[in-house]
Amino acid sequence: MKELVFSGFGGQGVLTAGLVVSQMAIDSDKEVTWMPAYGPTMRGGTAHSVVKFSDSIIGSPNMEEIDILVAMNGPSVDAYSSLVKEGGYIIVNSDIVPENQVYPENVNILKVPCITLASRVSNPKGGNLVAIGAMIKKCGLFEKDEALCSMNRFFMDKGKDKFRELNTAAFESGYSI
Amino acid sequence: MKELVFSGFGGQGVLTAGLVVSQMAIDSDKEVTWMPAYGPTMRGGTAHSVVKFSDSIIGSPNMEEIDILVAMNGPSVDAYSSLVKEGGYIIVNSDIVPENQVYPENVNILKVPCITLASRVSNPKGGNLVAIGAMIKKCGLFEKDEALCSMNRFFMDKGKDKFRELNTAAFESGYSI
Amino acid sequence: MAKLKKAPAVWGDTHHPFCAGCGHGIVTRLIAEVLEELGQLDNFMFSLGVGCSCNLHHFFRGDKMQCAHGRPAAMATGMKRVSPESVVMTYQGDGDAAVIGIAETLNAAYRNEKITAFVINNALFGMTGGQMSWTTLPGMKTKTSVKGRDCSLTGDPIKLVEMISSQFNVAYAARGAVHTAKDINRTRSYVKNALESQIKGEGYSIVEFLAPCPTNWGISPIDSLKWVDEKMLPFYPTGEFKTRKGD
Amino acid sequence: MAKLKKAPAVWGDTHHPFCAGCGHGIVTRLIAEVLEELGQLDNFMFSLGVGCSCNLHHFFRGDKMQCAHGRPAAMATGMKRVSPESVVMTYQGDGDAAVIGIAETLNAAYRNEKITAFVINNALFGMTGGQMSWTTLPGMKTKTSVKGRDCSLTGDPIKLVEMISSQFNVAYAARGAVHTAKDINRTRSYVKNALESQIKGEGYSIVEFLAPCPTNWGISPIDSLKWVDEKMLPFYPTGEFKTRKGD
Amino acid sequence: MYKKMLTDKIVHVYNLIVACILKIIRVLIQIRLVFVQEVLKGMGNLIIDRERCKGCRFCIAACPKETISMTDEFNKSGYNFIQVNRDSCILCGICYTVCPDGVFSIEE
Amino acid sequence: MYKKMLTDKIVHVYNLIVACILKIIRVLIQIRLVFVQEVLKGMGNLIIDRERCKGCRFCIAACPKETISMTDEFNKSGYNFIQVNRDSCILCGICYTVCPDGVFSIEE
Amino acid sequence: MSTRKMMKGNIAVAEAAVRAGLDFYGGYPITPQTEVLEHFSYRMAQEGRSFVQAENEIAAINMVIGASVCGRRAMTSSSGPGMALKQEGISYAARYSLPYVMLNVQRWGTGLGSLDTSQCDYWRETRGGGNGDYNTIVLAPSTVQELVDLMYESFDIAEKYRNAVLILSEAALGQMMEPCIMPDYKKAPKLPEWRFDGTGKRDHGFGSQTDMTDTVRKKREIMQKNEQRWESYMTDDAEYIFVAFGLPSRVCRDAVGKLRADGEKAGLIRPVTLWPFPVNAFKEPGSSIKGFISVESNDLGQMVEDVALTSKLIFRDRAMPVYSYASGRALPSVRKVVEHYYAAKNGKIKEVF
Amino acid sequence: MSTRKMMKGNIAVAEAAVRAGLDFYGGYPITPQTEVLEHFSYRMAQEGRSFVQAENEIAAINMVIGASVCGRRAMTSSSGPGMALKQEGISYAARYSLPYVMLNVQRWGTGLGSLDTSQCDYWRETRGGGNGDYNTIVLAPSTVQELVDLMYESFDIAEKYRNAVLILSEAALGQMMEPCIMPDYKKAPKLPEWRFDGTGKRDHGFGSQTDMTDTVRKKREIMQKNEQRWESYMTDDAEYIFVAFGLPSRVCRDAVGKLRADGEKAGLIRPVTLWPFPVNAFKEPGSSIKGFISVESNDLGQMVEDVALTSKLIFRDRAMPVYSYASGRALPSVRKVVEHYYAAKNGKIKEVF
Ligand SMILES: Cc1ncc(C[n+]2csc(CCOP(=O)(O)OP(=O)(O)O)c2C)c(N)n1
Ligand SMILES: Cc1ncc(C[n+]2csc(CCOP(=O)(O)OP(=O)(O)O)c2C)c(N)n1
Ligand code: SF4
Ligand code: SF4
Ligand code: SF4
Ligand code: SF4
Ligand code: SF4
Ligand code: SF4
Ligand SMILES: [Mg+2]
Ligand SMILES: [Mg+2]
Repeated sequence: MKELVFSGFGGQGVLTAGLVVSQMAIDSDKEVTWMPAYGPTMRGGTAHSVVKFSDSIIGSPNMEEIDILVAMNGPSVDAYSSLVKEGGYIIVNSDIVPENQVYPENVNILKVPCITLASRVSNPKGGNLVAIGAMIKKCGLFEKDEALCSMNRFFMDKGKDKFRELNTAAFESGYSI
Repeated sequence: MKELVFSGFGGQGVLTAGLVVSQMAIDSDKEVTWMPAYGPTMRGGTAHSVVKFSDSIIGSPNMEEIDILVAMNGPSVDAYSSLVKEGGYIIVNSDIVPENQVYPENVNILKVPCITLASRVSNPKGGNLVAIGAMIKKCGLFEKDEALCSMNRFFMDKGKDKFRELNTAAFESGYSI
Repeated sequence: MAKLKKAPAVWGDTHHPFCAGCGHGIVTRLIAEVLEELGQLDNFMFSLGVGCSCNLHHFFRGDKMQCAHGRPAAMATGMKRVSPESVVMTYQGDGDAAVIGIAETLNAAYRNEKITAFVINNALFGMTGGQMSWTTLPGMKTKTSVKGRDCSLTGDPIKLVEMISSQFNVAYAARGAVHTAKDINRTRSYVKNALESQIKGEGYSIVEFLAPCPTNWGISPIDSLKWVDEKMLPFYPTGEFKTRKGD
Repeated sequence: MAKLKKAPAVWGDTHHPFCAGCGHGIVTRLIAEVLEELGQLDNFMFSLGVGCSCNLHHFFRGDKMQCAHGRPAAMATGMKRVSPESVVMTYQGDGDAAVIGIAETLNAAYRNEKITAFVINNALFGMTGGQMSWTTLPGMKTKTSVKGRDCSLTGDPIKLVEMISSQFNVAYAARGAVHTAKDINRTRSYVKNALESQIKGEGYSIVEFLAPCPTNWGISPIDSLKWVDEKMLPFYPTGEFKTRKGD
Repeated sequence: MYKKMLTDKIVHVYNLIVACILKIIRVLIQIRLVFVQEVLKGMGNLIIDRERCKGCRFCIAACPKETISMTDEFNKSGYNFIQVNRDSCILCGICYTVCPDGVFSIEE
Repeated sequence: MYKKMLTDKIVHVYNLIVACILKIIRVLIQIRLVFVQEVLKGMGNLIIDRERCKGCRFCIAACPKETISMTDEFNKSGYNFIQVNRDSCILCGICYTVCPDGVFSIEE
Repeated sequence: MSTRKMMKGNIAVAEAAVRAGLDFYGGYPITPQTEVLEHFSYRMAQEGRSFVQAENEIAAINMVIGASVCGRRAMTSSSGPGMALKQEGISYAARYSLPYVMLNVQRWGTGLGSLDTSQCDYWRETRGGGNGDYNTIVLAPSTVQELVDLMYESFDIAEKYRNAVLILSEAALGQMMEPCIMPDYKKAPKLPEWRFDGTGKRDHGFGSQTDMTDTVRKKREIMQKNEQRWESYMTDDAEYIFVAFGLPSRVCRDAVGKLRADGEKAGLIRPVTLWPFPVNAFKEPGSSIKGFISVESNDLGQMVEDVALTSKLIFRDRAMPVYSYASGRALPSVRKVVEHYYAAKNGKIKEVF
Repeated sequence: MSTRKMMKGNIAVAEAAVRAGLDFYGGYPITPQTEVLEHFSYRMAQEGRSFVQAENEIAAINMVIGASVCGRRAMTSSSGPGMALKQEGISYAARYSLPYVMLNVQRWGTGLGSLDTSQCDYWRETRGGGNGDYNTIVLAPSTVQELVDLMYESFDIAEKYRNAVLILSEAALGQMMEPCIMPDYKKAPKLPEWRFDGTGKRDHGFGSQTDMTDTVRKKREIMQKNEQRWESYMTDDAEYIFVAFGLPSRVCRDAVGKLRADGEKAGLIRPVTLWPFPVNAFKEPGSSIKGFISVESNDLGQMVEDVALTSKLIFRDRAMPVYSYASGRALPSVRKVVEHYYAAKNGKIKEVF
């Protein structure tokens, strides 16, 4: 079983990121659970989603012991890094998370300038996909091609196929870090 | 403990009769419980009240085993006479209860033409008090003077002292049956 | 020999249990007559309020559901939405429709729900023994306004039909009285117009009835007719407040 | 140097959490200013509706009680009856006051209860994410009217202030907008008149505010001002509908 | 629900019995009705069901011919009921209209 | 209820501590306010609290002198905030009136 | 004895509330509770206090909340369906730890129900029909005098714990009359520190939501510890003990008398608090005890679950059979109760727990 | 596997109701249930069925009653305070034995509460918050697929017994997404004989009030006999068995896995029906059983009472300790559940019953 957490400000696409990865898992015939943080409508604040996938039935849908934390801002690192397993990963959006951010020991840190990279491929809102690309490269989980394919299928199902190239570019730029 | 039931049509004063006797009991320093039949407003139908009094604490306020049933109409006899104890009493308003009414055995029946007697003393609505008078005479329970005094106090407390003489006359005519 | 006028057949074999002189008697007869006239005797449903209205269970044949106090308009909505071909009516007291049920009553009118509301206004809570209702007249004595209703404390009585006809886009709204033969006949036409309006699919219709309640008013039936005439009518004018004629 | 104009002190140290461009910001400021002007900063209580109104807990100093959805008028009644010297206000959304709470809102008006109701009308249920309210404009898209509100199914929107001022003997009723400086200033005077009317003991007062909700309208704050002007104002006219001036 | 739990057979028999009982009750009631109805002879076919009367006197007040009056008898429900002087009745039907209890019927 | 369960003594000490903490917090907030407020120099004493700004642009649209514009900076809550060109400001206060977030203050 | 007066339960309990210093009453008529509201409708005015005949039961409970948060003694009353409508408000009041009093004059039945006397709201009142976790103190009087006494004390209890107190009356208890002594007017208590007074400067003690889990747990513990009330009758050497409250407990008392006269070792525990359930009462009987019989006037047997839970808690070494006699739509009769005793004793009925 | 699609619990359950043949939906928005209503708002129109956004929750349940009495499949949904408002209507529907379905997407807290996931309405839904004696069948799904499956079946169950069925969901279950397979549209069932059709000629089977006592007793008996559902996990040789439903049951499942890996004999009973409570599940474990631990995400521990009552019923020869772990305003974590296991085993926490 793998436990992934995507966390950041509202608007950084952390819920979508979780869903994209869920699609990869479901396409690999795995059991999946995606759990968002939810609340009243108002804008702002932080958000996160938890994704678990496994070959067998999934118990707790809760954050328990994180394999991979994708932290799109500093408060996310503060809040959840202590839950990351020894040997687990933290993918950090280094455009926003300050240099002096403190991390737990025995955990792999991967700093990715998500916004910069996304902007470079003309997809300034694609920082979440950059992070996913980097995560797939670094942590395995899924074959690159399959992952890309699932990602694009996800957006296609949402009627957003027209962004396919931009999204692919964002993913690739993360993957090639 | 004594258990008395006053029963008849709505308007025959069976609730009041129960309260008058309750007053007698309370004036003799007894424990008393008065339980009415109650329901929605609409007119008509039958009514009854159960009075229990005792020197000690009163358990069930319900009709259980009746010592004295005052039945102002036929349906009341039908409904409750089977609950009257052996050796108990049924005071019957013979103006309304038909001659061929059936009664249980081993029970004392006293037929009182309540309305006739009450009308005779110019108190046509006083049939209930006639019945009480007859009951006190026949069954004892309270001294006549005390009973009368309690009855009059009861109506006085209700602001109906002006009917004292009429009420007394009704009681007396029942008592002297 | 055919009977020209007779107690309606849907009244059933058991005689209704309303008090002597109660306005509910006339109102239920009018509804029964009109249902028959419109050929709907096999095609109606009642959503019954709590109050003396509950008595319909005892004598009025047909599909009748006892609703929670004040909510008949909501229940009727559920009935009508799944039975659009049936005539769906509420039958409720003033307390039921205009006090505890004011939200549901107004909201059915607001949605212009295709139901007919019959509201029997006896200016108090009858079944519970005569407490003040929002329709109780100024100065009127009830069990909870023993010195007479003091509107400076309780507010002024509300006028349901006026409120509904002026604030909502409903199909039909009228108020009738049932204390004289003339009023009864006129009120019968309101009942008919209301039900026809529903059958035509125009929308929400309501008829309020000024109905005597001698028992809780504490007067004789005959005096209760006078009371309707002298006290209620000046305060609660009768007539049609809203129709779709010419719409 | 004295500050002539500044964020009101009762707003407290924590900044309010309303969205960018939300009308609640202006409304709460106006209320705060008027309370200060009337010397009531130490003498008021809020009965808060459920909706974005709940946010007052986070920044508006003073006695505030969270009421059940729709019932603030009832809770305020309890407060006022035992605290007749205090200024008692409800603060509620249109959904709270005019949908689920219509009974309690109208009944406080009916009793002419000496409270002031502030109703923030953003034409939908804001806090729950933008469902249709009874104030949603015809044709307007919401989460439960995705093709635009079809009034033939849902009924026409209701006009709370018109209903209250025409049907009940209340002291004061007005509707104001907060999308231009001029409207804001005029609306401020309504708030003042309403609260003064309560302080004078005249009875029930209500002010409805047409307030932008850019978040749920799905447009930019600036566009939301235009929307108020072009869509809401024609449907919901502003002004004073009832005063006791000259009474 | 409970019916469903019975076999269809039982349901059928049950329904038959119920139908029978209902029919018998109706006949009995019919007999009672005839019994209590005073068919007014002569020109007028005004029928009154005294068992329904609750003595409210609305008809007495409304009759244009002052044809109706109170008896001093009581019906089974304990109410004083009315009587009609058939000689002066014009069959106008007003009594039917104002009676809350469906006491009157008019035949042709 | 809980307080009543403590002795009066404890309540007193507790209250004192709470009061102290509140005071300290207020002072800290005061310092922050001064820090973030740009006191506009010159003739106009228009003060803006950029930390409150949510970037709705109402003030920009309303200012009769077109004196207000957006910066491209973000405040701590993540909002783009505004700036004022003090030269053209006439201190009319309209920005104060239309701002939903109490960003503006005007001093004399 | 001169002040003993026959009083109807509903009137007596309302008058007791007036004497206890009730400041605000909000309610809506419903039989068999209506006399309570009617009494307040003129008595509160006489005393210069507030009475509102509310538009519905929901408004009534919310008015009571408004008055209570201002530190005033406030109450509402109703029956069956009317109490159902108050559940949301009760939950809100619990969130803010508001003290106030409710009176439920129970009537029998689901839906509209009937006017028959009943104890069919036991589950709802003891378990909470509102959303979330909270406890209401439930007091169950069995005589008119006890109605008066418990009502008179109820506000003090409510204020002590900042908790709702519900007096669980019954249709017949509200309608019957018994002699009772009406207490004097209570001295008005000091207004509580935490109240709303318009200044916004008081600590209302509402706590944050985060505290609530702890708060309700602590409140439960302390109320369970302090407030258990009951009356035991001939339990010392009893083999079978009836557990009954309110009017059925009086029937059971008579039944115990009858059974003892027949040489049977019957006893009675009468819970006065239904919540907290008087667990301690079950520690009193001697080792002779062979089983408990819960006697209730409702359809399904509701309190029997608390009797069973308590038996499980107290009797650890052996299975303690718990029987149920639910009398349905009427009070049980002495005869029937006695029958159930023998049926339990002779294995004619099976224990339900 | 091609039809597996990630779906949000709230959407999935609503769509399942549409597929099950829902004719009428009446409801009022409330988070975290709103997506359910939103889904119906356009889907019901697409299918030519009826949807009403009601003025309040009371109207909603009464609309549902109106549709149900006409023999149509009808449902409503809500959360915390909204469900509180429906209690009177639920009691009325019980009086007339109407079949219909409710969905409560539970949120934590008394009063307004919060949007946090919770199981704090257990008592109310299993004991009834309306007046009088009645039972509601309560189904507790733990995955999105099970939400779908139970909703799909619920109308059949409701109609079989002419009884209300309540699906007790949780905020997090409504908000989370899992792959699920959506069933086909159900063939429209025959309209029931007892329905209102305007003729007034059908026997509605409402029974008289006098029958009700018997009716609710019989219904209880038969539903208890037929409808107990549960899932057992490693209970055969277990010494301590968690009892948990909904999402906490999934946490406990993980905990059992962890504990078994450590050589501990842990097990899990997951009630799927909360009413009738799956008493039979407790007959399965072997004689190794030493105690039950009820794990719930609420403040006071509510289901633990049913666990205790059931233990008392099943284990007659010895005291069977029942422990409670109520996780408050959040789901329990696997770590905490494991801790409670050891605490119970090692006597660090006391049994509550
Ligand atoms: C929720 C609820 N509250 C209160 C009652 C008690 N109740 C029954 S009828 C009634 C008033 C009826 O008045 P109205 O609707 O005017 O009918 P009427 O009897 O006057 O015809 C009341 C308050 C109830 N049954 N349910
Ligand atoms: C009894 C109940 N039903 C539903 C809700 C959910 N709810 C919370 S706020 C709200 C609507 C708010 O709309 P409105 O009053 O217009 O306020 P806004 O957020 O738009 O300012 C709803 C339906 C609730 N909290 N309680
Ligand atoms: S109480 Fe009034 S309304 Fe009810 S039946 Fe009697 S007269 Fe009619
Ligand atoms: S959702 Fe709308 S009403 Fe609520 S705070 Fe945001 S803009 Fe304001
Ligand atoms: S029909 Fe006319 S005339 Fe004859 S009794 Fe009736 S009202 Fe009088
Ligand atoms: S109107 Fe009808 S009920 Fe009244 S007295 Fe005449 S016949 Fe009898
Ligand atoms: S005070 Fe007037 S001129 Fe100056 S910035 Fe504000 S709106 Fe513009
Ligand atoms: S109006 Fe206020 S919040 Fe909006 S942009 Fe201007 S200063 Fe910022
Ligand atoms: Mg009425
Ligand atoms: Mg709104």
